[in-house]
Formats: sequence, C-alpha cells, structure tokens
Amino acid sequence: MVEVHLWSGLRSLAGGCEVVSVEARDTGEMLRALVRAHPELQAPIDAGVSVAIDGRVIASGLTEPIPEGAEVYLMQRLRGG
Amino acid sequence: MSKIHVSTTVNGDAVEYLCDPRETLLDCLRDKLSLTGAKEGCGTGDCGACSVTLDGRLVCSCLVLGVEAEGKEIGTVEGIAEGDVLHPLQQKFIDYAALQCGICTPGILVAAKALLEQNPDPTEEEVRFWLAGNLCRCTGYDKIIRAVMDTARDMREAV
Amino acid sequence: MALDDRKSDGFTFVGTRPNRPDGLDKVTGRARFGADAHAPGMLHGAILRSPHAHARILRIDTSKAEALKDVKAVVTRADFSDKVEFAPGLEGDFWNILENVMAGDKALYDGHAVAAVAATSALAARDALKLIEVDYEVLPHVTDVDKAMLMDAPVIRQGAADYSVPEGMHPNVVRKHESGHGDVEAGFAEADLVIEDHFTTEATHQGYIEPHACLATLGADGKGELWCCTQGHWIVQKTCAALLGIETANLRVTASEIGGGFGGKTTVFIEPVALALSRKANKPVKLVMSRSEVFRATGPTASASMDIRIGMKKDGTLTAAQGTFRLQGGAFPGGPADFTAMCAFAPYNLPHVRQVGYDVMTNRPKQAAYRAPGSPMAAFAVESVIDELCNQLGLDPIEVRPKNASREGTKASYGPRFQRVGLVETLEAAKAHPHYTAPLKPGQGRGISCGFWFNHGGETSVSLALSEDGSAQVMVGTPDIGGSRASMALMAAEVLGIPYENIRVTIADTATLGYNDVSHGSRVTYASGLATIKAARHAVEKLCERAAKKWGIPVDAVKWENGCAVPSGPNAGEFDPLPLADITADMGRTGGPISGHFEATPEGAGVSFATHIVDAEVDPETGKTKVVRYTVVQDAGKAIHPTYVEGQFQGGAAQGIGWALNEEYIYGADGRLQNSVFLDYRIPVASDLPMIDTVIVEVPNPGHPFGVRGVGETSICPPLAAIANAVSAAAGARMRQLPMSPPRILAALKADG
Amino acid sequence: MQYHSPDSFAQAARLAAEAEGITRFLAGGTDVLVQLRADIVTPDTLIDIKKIPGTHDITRNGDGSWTLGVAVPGAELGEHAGLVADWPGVVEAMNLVGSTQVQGRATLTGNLCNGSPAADSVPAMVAASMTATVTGPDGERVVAVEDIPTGPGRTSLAKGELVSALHIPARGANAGDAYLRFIPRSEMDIAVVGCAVNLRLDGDTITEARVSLGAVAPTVLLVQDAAAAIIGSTLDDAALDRLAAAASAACKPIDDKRGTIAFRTEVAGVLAKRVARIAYARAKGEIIRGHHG
Repeated sequence: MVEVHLWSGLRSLAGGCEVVSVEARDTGEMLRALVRAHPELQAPIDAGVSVAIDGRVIASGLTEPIPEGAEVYLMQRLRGG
Repeated sequence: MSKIHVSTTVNGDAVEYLCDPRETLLDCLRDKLSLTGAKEGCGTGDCGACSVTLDGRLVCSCLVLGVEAEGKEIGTVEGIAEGDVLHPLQQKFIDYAALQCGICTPGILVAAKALLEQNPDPTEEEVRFWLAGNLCRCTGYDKIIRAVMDTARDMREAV
Repeated sequence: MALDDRKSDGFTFVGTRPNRPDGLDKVTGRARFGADAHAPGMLHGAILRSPHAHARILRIDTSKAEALKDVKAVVTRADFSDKVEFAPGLEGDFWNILENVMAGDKALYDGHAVAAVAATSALAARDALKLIEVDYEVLPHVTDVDKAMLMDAPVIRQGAADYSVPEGMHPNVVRKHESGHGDVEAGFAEADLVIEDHFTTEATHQGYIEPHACLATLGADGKGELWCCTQGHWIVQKTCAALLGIETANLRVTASEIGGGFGGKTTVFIEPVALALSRKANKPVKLVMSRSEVFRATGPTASASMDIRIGMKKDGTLTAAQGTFRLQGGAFPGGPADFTAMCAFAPYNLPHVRQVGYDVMTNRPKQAAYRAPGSPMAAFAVESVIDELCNQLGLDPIEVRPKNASREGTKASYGPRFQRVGLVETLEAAKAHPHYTAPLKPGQGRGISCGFWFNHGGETSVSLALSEDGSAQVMVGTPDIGGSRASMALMAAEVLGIPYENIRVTIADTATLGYNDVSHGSRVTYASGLATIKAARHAVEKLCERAAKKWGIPVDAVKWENGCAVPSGPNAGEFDPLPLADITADMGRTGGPISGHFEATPEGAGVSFATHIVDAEVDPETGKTKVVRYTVVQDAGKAIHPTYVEGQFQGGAAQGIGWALNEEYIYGADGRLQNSVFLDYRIPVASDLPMIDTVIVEVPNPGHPFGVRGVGETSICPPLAAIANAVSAAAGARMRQLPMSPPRILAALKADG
Repeated sequence: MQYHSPDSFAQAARLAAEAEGITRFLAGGTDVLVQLRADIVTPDTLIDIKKIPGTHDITRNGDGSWTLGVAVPGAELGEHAGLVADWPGVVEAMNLVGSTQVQGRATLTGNLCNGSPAADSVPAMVAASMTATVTGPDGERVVAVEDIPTGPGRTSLAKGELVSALHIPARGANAGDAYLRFIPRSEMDIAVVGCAVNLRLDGDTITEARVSLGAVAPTVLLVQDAAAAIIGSTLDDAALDRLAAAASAACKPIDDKRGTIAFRTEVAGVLAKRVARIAYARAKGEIIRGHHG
C-alpha cells in the first residue's frame, strides 16, 4: 500500500481525503490507482502533476519505483522558467 | 522610391551600396554589406548594440541614415582585431567571462575601445557612465567593467 | 542516486575557469544570432498588431496590400481555419498558443497580431501593413489583476476556468491552487506578534537585448527548415508542426545563438507566422520583431496582488503563515500562481502554513516564464513581513532566519520533506561576510532576504563521438544561453580524462539529436551536464572493452584513469596504461567508431536557496534610490565553471534590482502599453549598479553525479525583498508596492514624516 | 521620402518652402530617425543640413560671445575647453541628453526644435539668454530661444524656416550657470524635472539671475519669480527656500508615465536649490564638474 498525500486543492475531488491509500509499485500505477479510487482526480492528473517520493521530486516520470512505506506527495506539475 | 548610391569606407575597405533614404546605416551594414556584428536591440538609440564609429566618433548606427555614410570612415566590431590578433579588450572579455549571451558584446567592445582611445586611465565611474548606453541584461555589468578597467591598465603598462 | 564521494572533491577539470569555446565568435561579431541569417530569394515579413486592448475583429481587408507588386503573401487567422496555412482542430495549450500567435475573432491585448505580410524588403513589408484595413468593435477591457476579479469586470474568455476554480468566481479567474498543512489559526494563536499586510508587484519583461527573429522555409511538400533564436528548438518544432498541420519530423529547427531569454524564449510567437508566410509565398521568409513588438506582444512576467499573514514568537520562532496570491498572466491561462504559492514559504519550517493562488486573465500579453516564474514576487511579500516582524520584536533578521530555516527533513510548505539543501549554509555565509557587519552611512539601509526555486530536469539527449586523434565532439540540445558549452566540455573532460581544449561542444539541430526540453528551469548544467557525463561514461565503457580485447583480459579487469585504460588491479595483469588516443587511432579496425550517448528525463534536480544582502541609499528630498553594495550568497551544489556561476548570480541580482526599483508595464486608461521602448522601460544601466559580490556555497545535490544544482533562477528570488527591506530601512517607511519608484518613495516619506 | 543635402541655408530654406507634405531637417537626427523608425513621422522631404559650411564650427567672437554651428554634436561641446569654462551649465545640460553614442550625434538645435518640454539643454539655453538665427525664404531673423518651442512637438518656425546658428552672450565676470535634472536611473532617461540657473555676483551678492524649468509645463519655463527670489541675496537659506517655493509655484505639470504632478512640483524646488548652489559656486570661480543624474 502507498499513502499518497494530496495538496489541499485536490481534497474536494477525493471525498475530502487528505491522504489516499492505493496499491502501486511505481508512479504511473499510483496515478492510475488514484483515478480509480477517485475519478474526479482525472482532471488535475491530466493537467499535469509531479510526485515527491521521500522528498525526491519526480517532475513527470511515470516509471519511478515507489518503495514500500515511502512518503509520497502529489504536487502541481513543476515547469521550468 | 528611388535608391541612392553611397560610397563609404568600412574598417578601412572602400565599399558601395544602393539604399533607400529611409534605411539606417545599421540596415546597410547588416543587409547590404553582410556585416552582422552590429545588432539591432531597439532601433531607438537606447541599447547601444549597434554601436559603430563614424569618422572616429562613437554613434548608434540605428540613428544614422545609410545615405549619411557617403564619404565617411566607419568602424565596426569586425574591424577591431588585427588579423588573427585580438584587441586586448576582446581577449580580456573572453578571459573574464565578461559576456553571457553575447548579443551586447560587439557594441560594448566598440564603445569601450572608443573610451580607451580617448581616456586611457578611466575611473570605474567614468567607465560605467561611458557605457550607460550599452544595455546588458545578463551580466549585471560587473565582469564587463572589470574587463575594461583591467584592459586599460594592461594597455597603459604595455606602453 | 548517491553522490559519488570520490568525485565530489579532487576534480581535475570541474571547478576550473577555462575560456568558453565560443568566446572568439562572440567578441569578433562572427557569432550568428537570430536576425543574422540570410537565404537566397529571402522575403521579409512584418506583422500588423491590434491597437486595442480588447476588440472584436469584424473585418480584415488585405486586398490593397496584396495588390502591391512587392508583396508576395499575406496571412490572417482566416488562413488558419481554412487550414490553408494552419492546422484545424487544435485544443488546450496549442490552441492558446495559436490564439496568441494570431488573433481569432477577438484582439485580446494591445499588440495582439491580426495579420502578417511577406514582401521583397523590410520597408515594403512595413509599408504594406499600412494598407491592411481592420474593422474593430472595441470592447471594455481590464488590465489590473484585482479589478479583473470583480464581478462587473469584462469577461475575457468565457469557460477558460478549469476544475480548480470554485463556483461563483469571476470567469477571468481560471486556475486556483491551494496547499499547506497544520491549523494556521491555532498557529497564529501561539504567536506573540502577527502581522498581516498587502503587497503588489507590476509586470516586468525579461528584457533580453535580442528581439525575437527567425528565418523560415516551408514548401508545398510539407517539409520545412526553421532558424530561430529560442531557448528550446524541439518545443518550437513540436509546436510549429502542430500549428501548421505537418508532421513534427518534417520540420527541422536550428537554434541560432541566442541573445538572452530568461524564460521569454520558451514558446513561439513569430515562428509559425513566418512558416505560414513562407508556405504561401513558397519562398524563405525572415521575420524580426521590433523592440516595441517585443514589449507589447511577448511574455512579460505576471503582476501580483498578495496578502500575507505571519505569526512570530518573541524569540523569533515562526508559528504560522498564510498567503493569498493573485497573479495576472495576460489574456490566457498560465500565470504561475501555483508556483508563487508553493515557493512563498518554502525557506521556512512552519508547523502551520496555508497558501492560495489565483491565476487571473486580463487584457495584457500572454505572460511567459521569467527566471523562477512566480517566486520573486512571493519572496518580496513574505520576506518583507518577516523583516517587519524582526523590526517590531527587535530581532536580528539574520539570526531569526536560521532558527526557522528549512533543512534536510523539514516538511516543506508545499508538502514533501526536503532532501539535503543549503539554505542554512547560505545564511551562515551571509552572516560571516564582512558586508553584513560593515558600517552604514547616514541615509543608508541594509536589507536581507532568502529565496527559493525548485529547479527542473526535463527530457534530455546528449551524443558524444570520439575522433581517431582522440578528440571528442559533444552534441547537446540545450541552447547555450550563458556559457554552457564550457560547462559541458569540462564535465566531458573530467570523465574522459582528455584536455578541455580537445572537446568541441555543438548545439545540435532537431534533425541530428533526440528530443530535448527547453533551456529553462536552471536545467542545462544539471540535466545536459548529467547526460554529458553519462554519455562520456558510455564511451569509456567501450574504450575499456577495446583495451580488454587488446590485452586479452576480461573487461571488468580494466578501469579508466586519467584518460587511459589501466588494469584494475595487480592480478589483472601487467600492462602499460593505454591512452584514449591510442585506442581511437585504430578504432575503425578494432570494432568500429566509438561513441557514447544518453537519453533520459533526469528526476534529481535539487531545489536551491540563496540569501542576498543589500545596502541602499535613499535621497530624502527626491526619493531616489541608489544600490550602494550588493552581495549574493547561493548554493550551487557544485560549481562546474565558477566564473559563469558568478555571472548567473550577478545577472539575477541585477534583474531583481530593476524589478524592485524602476521596471514596470505601464498601461493607460485606454489599455495601451505606454512604455514599449527601452527609453521608458527602465532596465538597469551600467552606471546604476555597484560591483556585485558573490559567494558560492556548495552543498552537493544528491541527484547529480557531480552534485550540481541549477543556479540560473534562484538568484532573482531574493533581490526584490532584500532591496525593499533596505529601502524601507533607509526611508523609515515600509514599501509594499513595486517598483519602488522615486514618486512612490517620496510619497511614503511624506506620509511618514 | 526625398533626401536632400543642400550646401547653403538659403537653399535649404528654398527646398523646405517648396516641399509638399511633411518636411524635417536632419541635424543630429537622434529624434528624426527614432520617429522615422517607429512610423511616428515619415517625412516626405528630409533636408540634411550637415553639409552646409560652418554648421560644425564653435566660434568665440571678439566680444566674448559664442556662435555655435547647428550640427555641432554634444560631445564636441563637451570637448571644447573654452566653452566649458564659460558656459558649463549649457554644456552639461546638452551632455546629459542620451548616451555617449547619442552625444556623438545629438545637437542643441535639434534638442530645441524637437519641441519637447523635457529637453535637457533648453532650460540651460534659456537661462543663458541664448538666441538663434532663423533663416527663411525671405532672409534671416534673430529670436530668443525660449520663443522657438510653442508646445510639445511644435515650434514658432514658419514653413521654410530653419535655425541656422545659435548664439551665447559673452560670459562676463563673476558669473556662473548650472543645470540639473531628475531621472529615476543614473543615465538614459528623459528628465522628469529639469532646472537651470544662470547668475552674476557683485561680491557675494547676486545681481542678475535667470531660472528656467523643464518638464513641468507644455514648454520650458523662464521663472521670473524664482530669479527675483535670489537677486539681492547671498543665496542664504532663506533665499534658497524662497527660490524653491517660487520654482514649485511656477510648475504646471501633468501626471504621466515618468512622474506625478506632486512629485514634479516638489522636486522642481529641490533641484532649484541644488542648481543655484552650483551656479553660485561657479560664479565664485570654483570648478565644479557637470555631474550625471
């Protein structure tokens, strides 16, 4: 199980949850599982999200492994300037 | 509109071109003589990227008409080095990384060379005010000012 | 990826300061920038732009222009939907870009393109524009972010808002970001002092000295060539191909030398128009913006209206922070309100924090990224309040900040925990710097500020090929915007163990290398550098294989040292070191050419922090400010070429000084930009600035083999606040509005006295 | 656009008189070319006066007065030791116009005839009581410089008329002039406020003064009240305060992208004090370098 922390702007789309637990071994599986659990998360995920795994920010990768018990945060997609 | 024939001298070479009276010297250097070292950053004399010398006097070539070059002596960045020997300013700008993107560099080199010819021992304030019409957005000017000051010092010691 | 400790010190090439490979070209006028290209039979393009901030386009009559014999093509948006020139059915960002590149049914800002001409000369093209007749129905406009959110504000585009915007907000509010943790009200209750204040910043332009320029060729066969100044030619290729309805691979884009970008050249403006004109005229078309077009129609940064509330205990401990950030990003979605919110409180360890950002549309040009987009304005507001808290509680701002600073393991205001970061180290270095304790003269004030930026990785491809004589050529895809060729060559030299001078770094075009993300997000030295290192290591593996073959020992018994293959240990056998050039000399006959390459999207860009110290002097009679001393302290992770790292620090500080003091977009009541020339858009000139001192702090980034963190953007985050704090101290009045122009400072002095 | 480069002012006047549409004279060209490039003004006829004999001369006349050719650029004024010694205020005002590059082209005559209320050199020329020779189809006339600009971009010159020379009176003894402007940067800006003072002393007492303000009204102002405020004084603090008050009172400025009414009015007084002190020191024989910004 992975506990995914959402930014507060997303909670209204996830039944008010701050943390969503899903089965996933990598970032891609995790995002798909989030949408299965809360279909309304499709829009923000399509708009682009980044993922922080134990503080390491994954800007866009869908294949990054998620270790058991890792601290996972969803973030607004990071872009450069 | 009828074009005007102009005979002038650029970096010591006699050249000729036909230009519309509305075309600037910068347009003529870049488009008719393929001397693209002088850049157009503003077209209003505010950025100095098009700096050249006209009969030895530093000017913005965007504020000179092509027709006004008749019978004049023009100096551009392409004429600063002597053959394969860079002018001390050019070498110092490379050594000090006094450029990042490099778009303002030709104008600054032409302007700085004109300064050192007139004032071989400028203060930092004199260099900064002389170059106030040469905008640089990358460097914060720090390394540019140091390069000009130290080149002046080297050139003084060399003579 | 763990940092390779052996390499974190004892570098041979990394950390030295050689001359840049393209130095000679840049000082002799030989370097070819966007407007320096020429093609046989070339036409010159020009663009007609809307004089109105908001107007319905009723009719465009181009017949008089088309009748001129010098005119070879005219395009308008009509050509797009006909898909004669442009692609049909675009959606999302592509649609927004198309809409910005050439107005559709409405002109959305002063300077919005409405038609374009290609003619046999630049003068003929400009003359032809005067013959194009456009009938406008002028509509009500709004250019101020707060006014654009009011219920009676004109609607710029219905239905532009996404899922994030709650019911009942004005349609001009198109995105909302909300994040944070804890219970801010409980946190404020614990504070001995809570300050709440309102701050605004104006839109500023990246101000690169080179106007956008391109040379486009597109034939009826759908195959095109494009030369342009851009921060990323693959994004130009992808976008232009989509807008013109051709296959991406059929458009080859070559990046010219680039005369500055700072984020403003990460998208397209004139390139699709030039391609459309070229396709219609069936001739090459050169299109160059005037300075006025650059200001009116390319990306300034967003302007901001911000409310900040922060609580502090008597001992300087921060208890809670809350911020609302309204960003105006022009007539399209995209204002970086999310970044502003996420960066705002990132430097501080806050048990209770909440940040809300709104992206708001107005009748202004589409904002483009500008050096750490969104972060500098947030730092201005937040660091001003922290400064005021320190003043009122009688605390030293450089003592208070480390006490609250984010460090490894701190839960960031935007969510996750920080890995190894260098904020505390920059604060310690700033405190230890003689500048911080130097005496001030009467009328002078000192300010400090911290700043934060995420940095970015992005898609990256690098290819490295060895020559028979043992020299190496490196092909990278990130335009060299400030000396990155030198950094790439240093990193390749470090791995290969051959002289820096024997390495030639080229910016490849889109036809000769795999996809590369734009030169943005401070990613070039990080990502292209990482890819260069990996590509060089790939080549080294092959070199070791050749040596192993020659020696008849297993490849794992060979290691690479100082440019030579050597036996990995005593039991590997006795062989003289085999130099790279000896291996490449007959590589054609020992297995073929030796190259290395790397393609990936590196995900280890380390965030970066900076602390700036500024002394400012205010003339009490005129409100004129002079920056008299400036020191930048920033974590570079590892400085590959320290001189160019210093250059990035100094450049960011200088742009910040302009933003803080004099730069601003000024709109008249008619919604027209009033200062679209450098005469009145006042960027710092040489005589405005002092020398800018720099301190490079090196806290290695675990996500890069040599520890590199991006340095380009973080340097513009602290200046606005640091200068505002210095000016406020000198003037004895808190400055809450940027730019701090003399009339504003004098008014503050009068109000105060 | 027709380009002409006549070799006499009479011919230049004739060309201008006979020209159709918009005519511009090209001296330094730093305003004409900007307007041309920006499509603000595209003249039908452009008359380059730089080939006319004498237009590049700086002449000190027998009576100590000066005659300036209309094509003399700012840089050459600044390099002329004699002129700088006599009229440092006029020279420093001209030298504040634009960059070093612009100084290589821009002229006093162009700065005057461009008709900008913010032109740096004009307040100094007015304070110095300079006059201009105007040549037209029907001959020449001499006009006070303050009578040439009549409003933003407008002058009193009739069709076919052009300025053919500028004149500065003899400096005389115990006198000095100075100019300062306020700009937000240290260089490269248009004056938000400009002020020039020209005065003469008898001992420590000011016996003659002219005070002129720029960028605070549709045309450059010659402020009699401000002059009256210091004449008869030794420029003591009370006189300086009267001067500042009179200067501020004379302002009829506008709010625009460069400054506010309140700011211009306030700073006009501040500058008047600072300029008067410099002019006074110069009249006392002190050498004070023209300073930027």
